[in-house]
Amino acid sequence: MSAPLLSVRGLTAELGSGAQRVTALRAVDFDVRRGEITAIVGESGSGKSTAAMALARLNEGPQGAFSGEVRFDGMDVLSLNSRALRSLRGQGIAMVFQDAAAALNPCETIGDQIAEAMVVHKARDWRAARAHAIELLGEVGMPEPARRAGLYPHEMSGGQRQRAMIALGLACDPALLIADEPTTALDVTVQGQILALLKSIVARRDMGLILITHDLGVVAALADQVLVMYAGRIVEAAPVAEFFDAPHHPYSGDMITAASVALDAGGRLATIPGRPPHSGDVGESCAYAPRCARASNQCRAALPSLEPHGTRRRACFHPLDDA
Amino acid sequence: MTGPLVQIENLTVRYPLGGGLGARGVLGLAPTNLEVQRGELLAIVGESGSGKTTLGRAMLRLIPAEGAIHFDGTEIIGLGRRELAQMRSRMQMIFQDPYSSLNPQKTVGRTLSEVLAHVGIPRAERRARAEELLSQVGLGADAYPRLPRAFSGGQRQRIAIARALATGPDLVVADEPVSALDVSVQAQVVNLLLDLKAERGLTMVFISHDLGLVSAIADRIGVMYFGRLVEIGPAARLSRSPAHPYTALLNDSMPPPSVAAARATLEAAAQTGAVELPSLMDPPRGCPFAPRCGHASASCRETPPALHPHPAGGLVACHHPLNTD
Amino acid sequence: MGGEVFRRLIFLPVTLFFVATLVFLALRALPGSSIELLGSQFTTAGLKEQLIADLGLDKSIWEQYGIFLGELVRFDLGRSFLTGKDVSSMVGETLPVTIELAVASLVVMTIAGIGMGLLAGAFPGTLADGLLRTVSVLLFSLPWFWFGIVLIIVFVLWLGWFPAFGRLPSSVDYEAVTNFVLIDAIILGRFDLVVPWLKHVTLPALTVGLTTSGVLMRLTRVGVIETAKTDYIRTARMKGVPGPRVFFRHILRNVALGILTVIGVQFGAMLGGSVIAEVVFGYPGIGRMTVDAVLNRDYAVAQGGAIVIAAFYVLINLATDLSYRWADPRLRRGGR
Amino acid sequence: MPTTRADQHRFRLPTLTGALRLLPWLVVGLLIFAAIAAPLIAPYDPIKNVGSPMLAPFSPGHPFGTDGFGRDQFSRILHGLGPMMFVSVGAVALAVAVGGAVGLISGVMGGWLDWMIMRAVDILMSFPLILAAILVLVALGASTFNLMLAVAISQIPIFARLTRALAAGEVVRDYVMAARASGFGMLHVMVSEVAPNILRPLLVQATSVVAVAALTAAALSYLGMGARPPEPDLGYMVKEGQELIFIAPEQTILPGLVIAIFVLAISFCGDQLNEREGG
Repeated sequence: MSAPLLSVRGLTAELGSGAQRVTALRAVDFDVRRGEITAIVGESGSGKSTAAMALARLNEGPQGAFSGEVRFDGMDVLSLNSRALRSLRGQGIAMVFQDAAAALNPCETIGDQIAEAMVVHKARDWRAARAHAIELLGEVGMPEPARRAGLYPHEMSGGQRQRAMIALGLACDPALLIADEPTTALDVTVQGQILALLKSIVARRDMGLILITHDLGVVAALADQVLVMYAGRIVEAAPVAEFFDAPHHPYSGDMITAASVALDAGGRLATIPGRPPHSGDVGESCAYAPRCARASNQCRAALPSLEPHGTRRRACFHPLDDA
Repeated sequence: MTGPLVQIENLTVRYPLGGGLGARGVLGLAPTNLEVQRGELLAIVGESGSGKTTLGRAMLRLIPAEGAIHFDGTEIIGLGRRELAQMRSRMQMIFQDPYSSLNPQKTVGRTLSEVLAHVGIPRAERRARAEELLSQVGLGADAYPRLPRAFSGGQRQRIAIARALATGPDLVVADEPVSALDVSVQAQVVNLLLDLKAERGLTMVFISHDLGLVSAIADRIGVMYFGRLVEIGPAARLSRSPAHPYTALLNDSMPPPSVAAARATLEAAAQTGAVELPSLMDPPRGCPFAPRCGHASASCRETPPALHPHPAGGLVACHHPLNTD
Repeated sequence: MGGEVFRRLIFLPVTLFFVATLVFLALRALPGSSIELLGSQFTTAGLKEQLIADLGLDKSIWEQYGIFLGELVRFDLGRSFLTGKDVSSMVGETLPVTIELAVASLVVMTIAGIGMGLLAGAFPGTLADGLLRTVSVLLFSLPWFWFGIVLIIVFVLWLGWFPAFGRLPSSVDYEAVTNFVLIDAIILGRFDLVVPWLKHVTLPALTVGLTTSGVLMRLTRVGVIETAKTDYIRTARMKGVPGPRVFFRHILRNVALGILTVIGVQFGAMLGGSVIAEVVFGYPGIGRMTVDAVLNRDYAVAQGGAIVIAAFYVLINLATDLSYRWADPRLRRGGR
Repeated sequence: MPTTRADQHRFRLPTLTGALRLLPWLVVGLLIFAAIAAPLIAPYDPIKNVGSPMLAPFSPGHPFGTDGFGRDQFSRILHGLGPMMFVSVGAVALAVAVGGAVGLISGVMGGWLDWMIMRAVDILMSFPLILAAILVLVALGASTFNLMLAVAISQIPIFARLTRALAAGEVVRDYVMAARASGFGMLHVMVSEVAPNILRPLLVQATSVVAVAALTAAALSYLGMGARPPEPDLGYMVKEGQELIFIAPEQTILPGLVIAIFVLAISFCGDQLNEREGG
């Protein structure tokens, strides 16, 4: 097997300042290969978005510090200087944000926003860059791309804006695309179209895709690998078919049950008791223990580590395959 | 008394365009007829801009509307302010965003006791009643003196439910009550609503964008598109054999959490083009769904279909309904 | 957008009508007839009666109002009863003087305000930011008239760099054409007027411009900081756009829209500020003319001055609004 | 490289660090105390010639010297503080009360009433502030009380617009809809739901506007539209002193400096409140 495109080892993130400083991400390990879709799934505060932003060091600064290692295409991302980091952003790693309405500049046409990336990185002149922007808009399935390149974001529908956002990400042929909840803000009938688009792009361009989502349906439709995050850690990592067939971590199992939305014999939906912890809100024990039906004293006293088990990894003292 | 609890006739909402006086209006809700039966859970499903929230608010006369609404036999659109205030206690609403639906300056106790006072509960009993309501929605009496900001989204939604129940309503309209909540908390709040509905014999209108969720919990489902009710019928029938092509599209759009089924959904979605909602400013003459519809004929583009009975039950507004055999 | 412009233009005469009415009523309500105030100046009783008749003060207030409106519609602002001069021509002489001063003040305000705001906004939380913010509060808090006087004491009395009074030295003979010195200098080829005019306008313009720059500075600073936090700036950084380019191309362009509005609003406010500066520096503008007329109970002049100032103010606000609509693509094309 | 710093949220250095933040509050407190206690602590009658020479220099007997009429300048400044505060604080209080009520009604009721009120406000705001105040003073006659009224009237439309914007922002929130769904009337919505939620930002804004009001009032006094001489009035004292700048510049500098210090202190106080409100 080829070397992974992206390799993350022991990634830890501290966010906030002063008394509010929390560890939002703890010792996260994973790999992403070309042509492969990796889904990071979790609830709010699980650290999934923090992890995505950390890969491009977008949340770095006085309010955010990282440790560990992120290797992308042989580069040590966390120690790049600002010039190399700029070159990595856009050319190596691109990102599609959840709320395209806010993430696109309201005062610039779509075409120019896409073209700018090429002007900056590839020193193209504006005319050539704009022409290529129209091609990209066509590639992402934008109807009438030449006309729409001259529109402002507010003149488009939500689905079209998200397509434009994807075209923007593709402008400089990145090897890895990170999509942070790319369909959450969209209507269901549009969501499928955008997901199908992402899938076809990954196949056609042989890119890596990291998909951040809270929706297990989206994971099932798109992903090759699944990473489940809870309270800043990966609790289970598995190939997608095995994950849905037989989840090992009780949290994964509970989430899959809850997502299938069906009434039980008592006329009630399956639930997970309690609520997700705030990021950094956990100590040196299993963060899921307070909500877990299988929790023992061991779970409340010690932290299960993420151990390989066949084709997957899991962090649990009493995994579901243990019967 | 028998008959439906709510009977809506030609309920229509026009939103003013632009500011100022004498502005033109766009149709937020096309003339709609609908009955809500006593004790049922009727779900209204649609995407953003479908008019489902408008219908919910107009049904409770929270926004100006034309037409007629018979609530338990009393027509409420023509009701004066005082009589309407009397009726208000019998119909309540739960809102989508629990961060916006509770007054940030008022303690939970004050919010509840103001409502209790308004429906004539004597001062001496209010605190006990409020604490009883809190315990019914799964919160302790210690919630009473605290401000909304001390609570999580799920807890706030429980408080909002307690407020809605405080007036002792017959009808509760819940507008996307769980979509602002974390996935693992959503089911908890839905279960609470189902329990309270059963205990109190409530009639409930549950507005949602999630056909999968309401298929599981509702008795009947109404599907809205572009300000119009396009299909309504028993929940099981709608999810198994939808009659309106849009209902079918909604059904096929949500990838279920199983790999094979989700991939099939994605295949289907890849086939549909990037077509969007028609413009409110310039509504189409015929069926608003025709531009996206695989079954559309010339007549669909000319004449808007009216709701008519479907052989498998319910009503559908389509010239070429599915699953008629 | 076309409809909105149309609505604003329709609204313009209505506003001006109300403004004129309010001015009329305010001046009629003042205690004591203006004639009494001037009592001692009339030597014969006949002259006084004639003047009252001339001014129409013997008529009922409704009649006076009707005459006033009728004349206003014909752009006839009446005559000063102190000097007998036509008010329209007085306005023609003084309004350009005030506009000149306001434009000069605007230049000072814009350079100082935006300069400080960008600097502070680019480095928020630093010592420079703290100092600039303090300076902006300081400038904002100075009483304009007093700041003007202090400038006179320092630059005129102590340093002797600038003249203290008027718009041009009395020794210069100047036959006005447009009454705008710079325009006349070009038309008449009188470039010798430029330097003396600049010397005279500097202190009043600094007085008005610096005291108003504080507000602009703060809004520019906040605009820069808030814009830097937006998602689309994060997108620009994720595109790999270099820092300076993010600042100048993305942040500034979006902040510029807000700044434009503030400058427009402040330009209107400057007309008010000019009133004070004109009094302090003995500058022959419309503001001083109006204030003097009010103090002397010279109805027609006070009325004319107030209406013209208000009309000018309304027009500037309209122009600001329209240019904002034109500059912001969200409003220009298919806004909501 | 400006942006890298601008877009990363640096630790904020406060404008005035630590104890320095207390300074504006102390200054305001001191000035209020001096204004109230003026009759007790002022060494001389502010209106009468005290038998000293005109334009006497600073001395222990006359800390700020005497003015062109031989009156004790220190006593005149002390006695001028009260009217300045009465005018600026009174004007803002009045403007908040009237403008706030109008804006609240406009923002909550909406519809044609809102449209009418806001067009009226537009018209009132189409005067330059100072011109509006001058007209009011012309109509009412010059006095300290009328000065306060004039400044208040010029600020009413501003507060009406601000309150309306705040109220309109709250009215669309679901808790207002929830109150109406519970059967509460518009009066309850205005007083019990909306008002408490807009009070804080309104009062914070009002604090800053006291500074504007003080400046406007001082400018009007300077133009001779405030208190009638010989009553001590800081703005008019600057005017009187201006005529003496060639021989005694301190006559105009001192009273103006006192106005500036008051406004500056109020502005810094308002600034701190604003910062806290903004989070």
